[in-house]
Amino acid sequence: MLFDMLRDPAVLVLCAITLAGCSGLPGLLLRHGPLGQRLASAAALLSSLIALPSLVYLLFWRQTSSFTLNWNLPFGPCEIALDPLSAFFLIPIFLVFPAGALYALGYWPAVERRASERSVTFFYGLLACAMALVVVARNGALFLIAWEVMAVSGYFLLVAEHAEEEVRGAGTVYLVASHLGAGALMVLFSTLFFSTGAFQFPAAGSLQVTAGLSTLIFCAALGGFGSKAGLMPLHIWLPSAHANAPSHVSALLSGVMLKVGIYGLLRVISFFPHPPLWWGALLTAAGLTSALMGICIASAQKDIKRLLAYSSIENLGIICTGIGVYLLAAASGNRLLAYLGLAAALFHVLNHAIFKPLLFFSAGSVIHAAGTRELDRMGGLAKRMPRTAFLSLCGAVAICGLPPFNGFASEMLLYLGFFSEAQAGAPYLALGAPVLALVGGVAVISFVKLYGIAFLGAPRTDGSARSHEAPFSMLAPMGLLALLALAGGLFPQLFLALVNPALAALAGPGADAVALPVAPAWFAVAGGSLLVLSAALFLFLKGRAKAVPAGAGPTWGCGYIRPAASMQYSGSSFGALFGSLASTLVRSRISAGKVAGVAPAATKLSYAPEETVLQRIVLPTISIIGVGFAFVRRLQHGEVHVYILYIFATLLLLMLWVH
Amino acid sequence: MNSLADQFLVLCLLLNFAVLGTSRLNFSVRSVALQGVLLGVLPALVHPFSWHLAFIVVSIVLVKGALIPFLIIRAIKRAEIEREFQPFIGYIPSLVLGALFTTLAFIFAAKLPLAPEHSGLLVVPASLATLMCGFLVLMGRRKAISQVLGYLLMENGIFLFGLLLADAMPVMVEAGALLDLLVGIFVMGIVINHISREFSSIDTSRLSALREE
Amino acid sequence: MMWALVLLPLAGALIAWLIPDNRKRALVLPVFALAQLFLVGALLVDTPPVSPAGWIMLDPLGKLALISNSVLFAVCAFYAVGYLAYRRRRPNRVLCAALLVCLSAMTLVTISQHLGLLWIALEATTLTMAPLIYFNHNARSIEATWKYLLICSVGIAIALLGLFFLAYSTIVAKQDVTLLLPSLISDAAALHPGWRHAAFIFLLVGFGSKMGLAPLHTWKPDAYGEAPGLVGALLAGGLVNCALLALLRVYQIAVASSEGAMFQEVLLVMGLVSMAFAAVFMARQSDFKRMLAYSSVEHIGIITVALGLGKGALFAGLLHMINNSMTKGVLFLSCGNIHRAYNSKSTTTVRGALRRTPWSGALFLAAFLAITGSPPFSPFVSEFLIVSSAFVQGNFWTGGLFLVFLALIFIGMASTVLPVVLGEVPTDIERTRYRDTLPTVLPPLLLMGIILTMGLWLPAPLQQLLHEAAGLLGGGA
Amino acid sequence: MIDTLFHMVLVLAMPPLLLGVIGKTKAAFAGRVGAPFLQPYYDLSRLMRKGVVISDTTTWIFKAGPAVTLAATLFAALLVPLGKHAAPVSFEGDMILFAYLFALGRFFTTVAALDTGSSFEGMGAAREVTFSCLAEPALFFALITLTRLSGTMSLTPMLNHVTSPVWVAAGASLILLLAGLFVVLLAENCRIPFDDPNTHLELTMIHEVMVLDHSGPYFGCILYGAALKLYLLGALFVNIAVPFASGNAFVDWALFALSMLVLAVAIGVVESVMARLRLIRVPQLLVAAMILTAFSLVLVVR
Repeated sequence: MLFDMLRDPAVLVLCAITLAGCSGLPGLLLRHGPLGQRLASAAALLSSLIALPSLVYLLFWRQTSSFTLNWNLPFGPCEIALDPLSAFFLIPIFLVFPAGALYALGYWPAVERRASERSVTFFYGLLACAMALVVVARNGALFLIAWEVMAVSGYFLLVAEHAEEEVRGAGTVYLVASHLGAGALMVLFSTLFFSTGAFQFPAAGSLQVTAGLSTLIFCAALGGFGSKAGLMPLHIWLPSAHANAPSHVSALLSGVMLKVGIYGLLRVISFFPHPPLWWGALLTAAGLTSALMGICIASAQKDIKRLLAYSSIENLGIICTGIGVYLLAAASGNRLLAYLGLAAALFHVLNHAIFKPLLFFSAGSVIHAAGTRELDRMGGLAKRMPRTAFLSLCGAVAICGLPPFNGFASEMLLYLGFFSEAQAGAPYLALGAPVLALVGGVAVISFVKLYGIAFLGAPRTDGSARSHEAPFSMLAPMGLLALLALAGGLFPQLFLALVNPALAALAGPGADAVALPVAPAWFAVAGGSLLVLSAALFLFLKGRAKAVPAGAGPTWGCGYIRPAASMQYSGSSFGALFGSLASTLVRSRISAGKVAGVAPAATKLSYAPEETVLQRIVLPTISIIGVGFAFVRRLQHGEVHVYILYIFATLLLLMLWVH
Repeated sequence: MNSLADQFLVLCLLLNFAVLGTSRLNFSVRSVALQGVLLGVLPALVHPFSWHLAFIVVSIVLVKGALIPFLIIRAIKRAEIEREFQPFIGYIPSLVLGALFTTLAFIFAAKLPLAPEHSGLLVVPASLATLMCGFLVLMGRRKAISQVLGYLLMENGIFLFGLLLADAMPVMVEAGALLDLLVGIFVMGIVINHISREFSSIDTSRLSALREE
Repeated sequence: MMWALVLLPLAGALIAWLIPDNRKRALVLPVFALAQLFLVGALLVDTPPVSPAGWIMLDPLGKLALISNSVLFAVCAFYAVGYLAYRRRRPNRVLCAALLVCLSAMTLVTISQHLGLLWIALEATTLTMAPLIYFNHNARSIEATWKYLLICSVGIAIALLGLFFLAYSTIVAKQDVTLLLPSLISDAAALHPGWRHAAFIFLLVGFGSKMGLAPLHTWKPDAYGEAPGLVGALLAGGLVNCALLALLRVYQIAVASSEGAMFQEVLLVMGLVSMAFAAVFMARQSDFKRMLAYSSVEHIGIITVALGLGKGALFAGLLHMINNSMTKGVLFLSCGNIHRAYNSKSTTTVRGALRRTPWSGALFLAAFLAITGSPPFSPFVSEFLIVSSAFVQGNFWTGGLFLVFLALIFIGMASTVLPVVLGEVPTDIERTRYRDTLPTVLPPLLLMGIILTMGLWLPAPLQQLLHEAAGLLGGGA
Repeated sequence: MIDTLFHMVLVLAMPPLLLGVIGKTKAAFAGRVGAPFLQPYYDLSRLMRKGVVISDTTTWIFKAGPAVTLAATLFAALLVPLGKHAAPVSFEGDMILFAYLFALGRFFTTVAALDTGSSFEGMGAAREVTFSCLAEPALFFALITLTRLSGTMSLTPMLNHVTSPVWVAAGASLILLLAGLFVVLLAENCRIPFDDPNTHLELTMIHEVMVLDHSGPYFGCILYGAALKLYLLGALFVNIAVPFASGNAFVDWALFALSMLVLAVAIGVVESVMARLRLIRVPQLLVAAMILTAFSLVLVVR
């Protein structure tokens, strides 16, 4: 009986989810030593070993299994189901979760981080479990519970180092934002309840409601899921949260949790038989805006993790654009475009879940080694940590969408969508292509900056000069992810095989039976020959260099006699040129000391990119509201006779109202 | 008989104004006490005699007319205050507002029908007016003692209404009213003692440390 | 049996009063609280029928309030032992006795079916709370006590007048004068509308000021802020429920009078206004105990909104009544510990509670999340049910406003609680003796366990009870 | 097959010649004799034999930079048709790969520049990435216009589609497009007015300053790659600008080679008559190019 059940892959997946949730429990009980953390990592690996094959099996055979859990909360039956869409979104979870757990062994070791390790390990497992539950839940209340557990675990992970003011601030903003998002979701599920009479999710394409209601549902979903996915301008919590969390947590937050927002959006859209055209237009516009703004702001960052966080906004923008394109195409009956848009979005979901954790891991290793998050204080790390540097290079190239890595494959699909629309009657959608190209260009700026400033050149501080290579437990997950990134770029059909079932689940059966305009083999040809050609040239040049007389010396300083490491181009100066061009989008605060006199004293110039939406809009609004509130708060002035006046006035008013 | 009761009620209303219009605490206390005594006697006028009634009348007259005034005047003496200075609502405005509220009470009472056996009585308007004057004192005075007096006025108003129910209701409600009065005033008295010990004054405007900045 | 429920604590109070020793006296509290809790358990299993005169009966509504009051009191009683151990020099005779008298009065409120009796019991709770609030014997606490006493007395007096109106409306309707609940309910439709309306409003304002509906809540921040944490817990979790129960009785009559809609509308507005007030006052609150007081206003508002919505929301509102009691218990007890550890309740001094008092800090944080409606704690269940039933009734504005206020309150509360709990302990603060110990941490931990359990698994008997109680309020299962 | 052979030969052999022609043109304008046409070939062969000096600061990335960049450019060379012939590699969407291969090259060039730790090279790298990211949208607008005109998403059919009838039908649009592309061509290849490949005044340079530290074969590799890039973008330009096809393959090859030389002369003329722009004007010109190509799209769509 039990054995039979365990042969069902869906049951196995559920077991894996439970295992993930419990992974931190032994650590809570075992008070000291690294055993708890090791057990947790082992459990994470095991859960992923159970889950991933099962998920691939489920996707491959396009199976849907549903279960009804036994609960007695007054929200109707607690249904959970694993359809291809859920299975698809579970893959990133079970990919990044064990990778991060493994990484944590070296990055957040129990021995050194005694104060926070146990809670971090526990909530890390709980976060993965909650995210998985969100994805499989088919009951609005269960969904919300899992959603909030996810958000709160994220919070506790985020404030692991709460002794620091910045971490606390980031945590508060995150918590408030996710709570507001959950409020929007409450509206969403309540409205769904109003429409269907139950908390269970309606079957795909079965929700028939009036236009007003569907607008409300869509807007609530966009508010709730969009803020989780970090769409501009709902992204305010994201940069500081991802920057201040421990890096393996940032990897999970950025690589997976944001995708859960995308999942929610897709799930809600799937309820509607005919999503209106404007949803697609709105999502496309929002996606492109997020992508462009996100990457422009990223290029100005000087905190390595904040840069990665803004790049997450960019990538989520690209995903959202894909969804928007799909909706536009579905509303206008263009099957090829629908396929390309949705496939690009889903493919990019996978891709981003591969290279973003890779980059966060490498950022973690860098921070671990150099002891700072500021790019301008790093430099020269490639010499001291060559393996990390190599893997980070793979990540950086992949995230810029350059061949031969996976980012290129998914962006290619989106480009094809845009270009194919150029031939249609109203080719406005094709205008997305230049925007995407601009985004790609700025991404190159950002990641050349990140990689070049952090890893290359000479060390700018003692900390980065004393850095050391990361241990195997940190390198192994990175290596795996880099390999996957390359595989996705060379053989996109492998990833598309996972994408297609989910796509069919969303867009209806047969939607994936579209012939791709470009044969996937071309990716392998192009990428492969690129790799071979590069390697050949590299070896050739190396050979030539060996054959000719060679010398070594300091970098040519253009005649300057005493070059110093601090004279190198810094990250801030690298981004400043583009920043000056995009100054309307990217604001930064530059504070400089005075320079006066013949022999001016030493002074400092500091440069801080601003969180424009947060600091220019949200915080001022809150403080204006605060002033208004302070005005009302005078009502409670301590004079008891006036308090009695309130009672009397209430009595009179109510009497007048009633009569 | 009913006309006599009505005259008593009018007297009660006038006493309200006496309390509203004076700054001397002793006078206020006596006015409230007198009102209490009048109220105590009223049931005897409206309802036929019974031992139950007699008990109520006597106990009310004792409590409202003697015990409470005694307690309060003792508190006044101990705290050495005689007058209410700088009331929150001045005396003239208090009187005007009192008149306004009394009118309101009459208008309001006209909308509420009485049972046939009570028709023609001024009980409801008098009760509402006394209640509102009590509120007015509570809202307009700063001294804790004045506020207790305001509370007493309110209680008088409520008790006045209770008269309508005196023969119909079980003894419990009246006992409740009495209990409330007694215990309420008693506890307030204790607290006032503590206040005067703590602040060496019973000016409640000093009692405004607890507030939102 | 029923009378034993009331008399047992009274006996305890007497014993407590007679015991001369400060430390031994404190032990009376848990003993009698437990005994009373067992008695309650027994009565729940085997509920006696209505008393001969019809004054005393334990109906589902009463049961709910009784359960939450008794559980909360028992927890607080255990806490009191640990708490008083830290305050040996302060005489606790009055405190112990008054606590038990208060329990007795609260119990009487829950079992009385006669509105007059209920009113007297409620008045008794008001009065017995006064010395408890004054426990600290300083200028601030006397001020708080005075305000509490004056405002609640005025409120309760108004409620008395409301009761008189109700009784008189039966006279006008030419019926037997009575304040017995069953007969009022059965004859509600026949009562004279003018008097009935007036009665409802007076009762609402009267009980509302006791419950702390804005703008009648003005005593709350002062009293909650100055009372010991333990008393705060009882005020916010116990007394409020008693006043609420009184309001529920009125609600029963209002619904039966076929004019429930009007009353519900008033309740809805009052509830939303309370939430709005709480939202405004919780922003930038620098005193975390006062913040809890406003949180209490908020949750009373939430329950009132649920009552105003009626139908499906009633179940949720009643559930929220219990959830609120339990969560407020955790909040007040843990924040009392923090207060003791820092000897301050200002957020400028109190920082890093998670370091200084790890358990209390964690409990405070968890209870904050719970009270703001984060799963997997039980207030989420009730709050979400209320929101969804607002939407299901097509009352989108109410649902929307409700959520907006919740959001504002969350922001306000988070910006007060999080700095208190997280971060480093300031170095320049006064040293105190307080450290987290089992007696002061276990009671709130127990309550937290209840909240967590109920958030994941609502016991079937409780659901049954809630459904029955909601049925009494006109919201069929 | 023979076409592919021709393609390979032209692409591999001809690029340095363009540099020679440009140099000669400029010399002629300056009234000098100038270096021979084949001077770039001599330079390259000499560089391949020269010794290498490598900075201590650098890592393997410094050496990989030129290799990867050249590899990417070489693969891009397979995608562009030369004249009205088919490119050796052609598939739907290859123009996106084409653009992204250049981006890949840029990534590695700039990273290699940062590897030296020189502030000058960092400056050059920052300028390079910034300016080319502005040139990118212009290229894509042009590609969309061409896609719309030709109805295909592959470079070969797209460019071969541009024939005289198309010029007659959409001449205005194509002129705008060519103007935009020409700006892109100059910007991407760091010609005057964007950059001066001949000066070595570090503060005003873009591309040259990034490769200051490369020497010997590595530098040769970079020079060759730059010439190839110029050649490829030039081919793109010429394919649109010269919409004639005789039908005879050999004549067409000759026509193409000739047009490329003419283009080189044109570039030389531009370089001779114009001054280098101030750095802050560069983005404005690039945005102007973007607007030109965008207008060409508007004209086509209208």
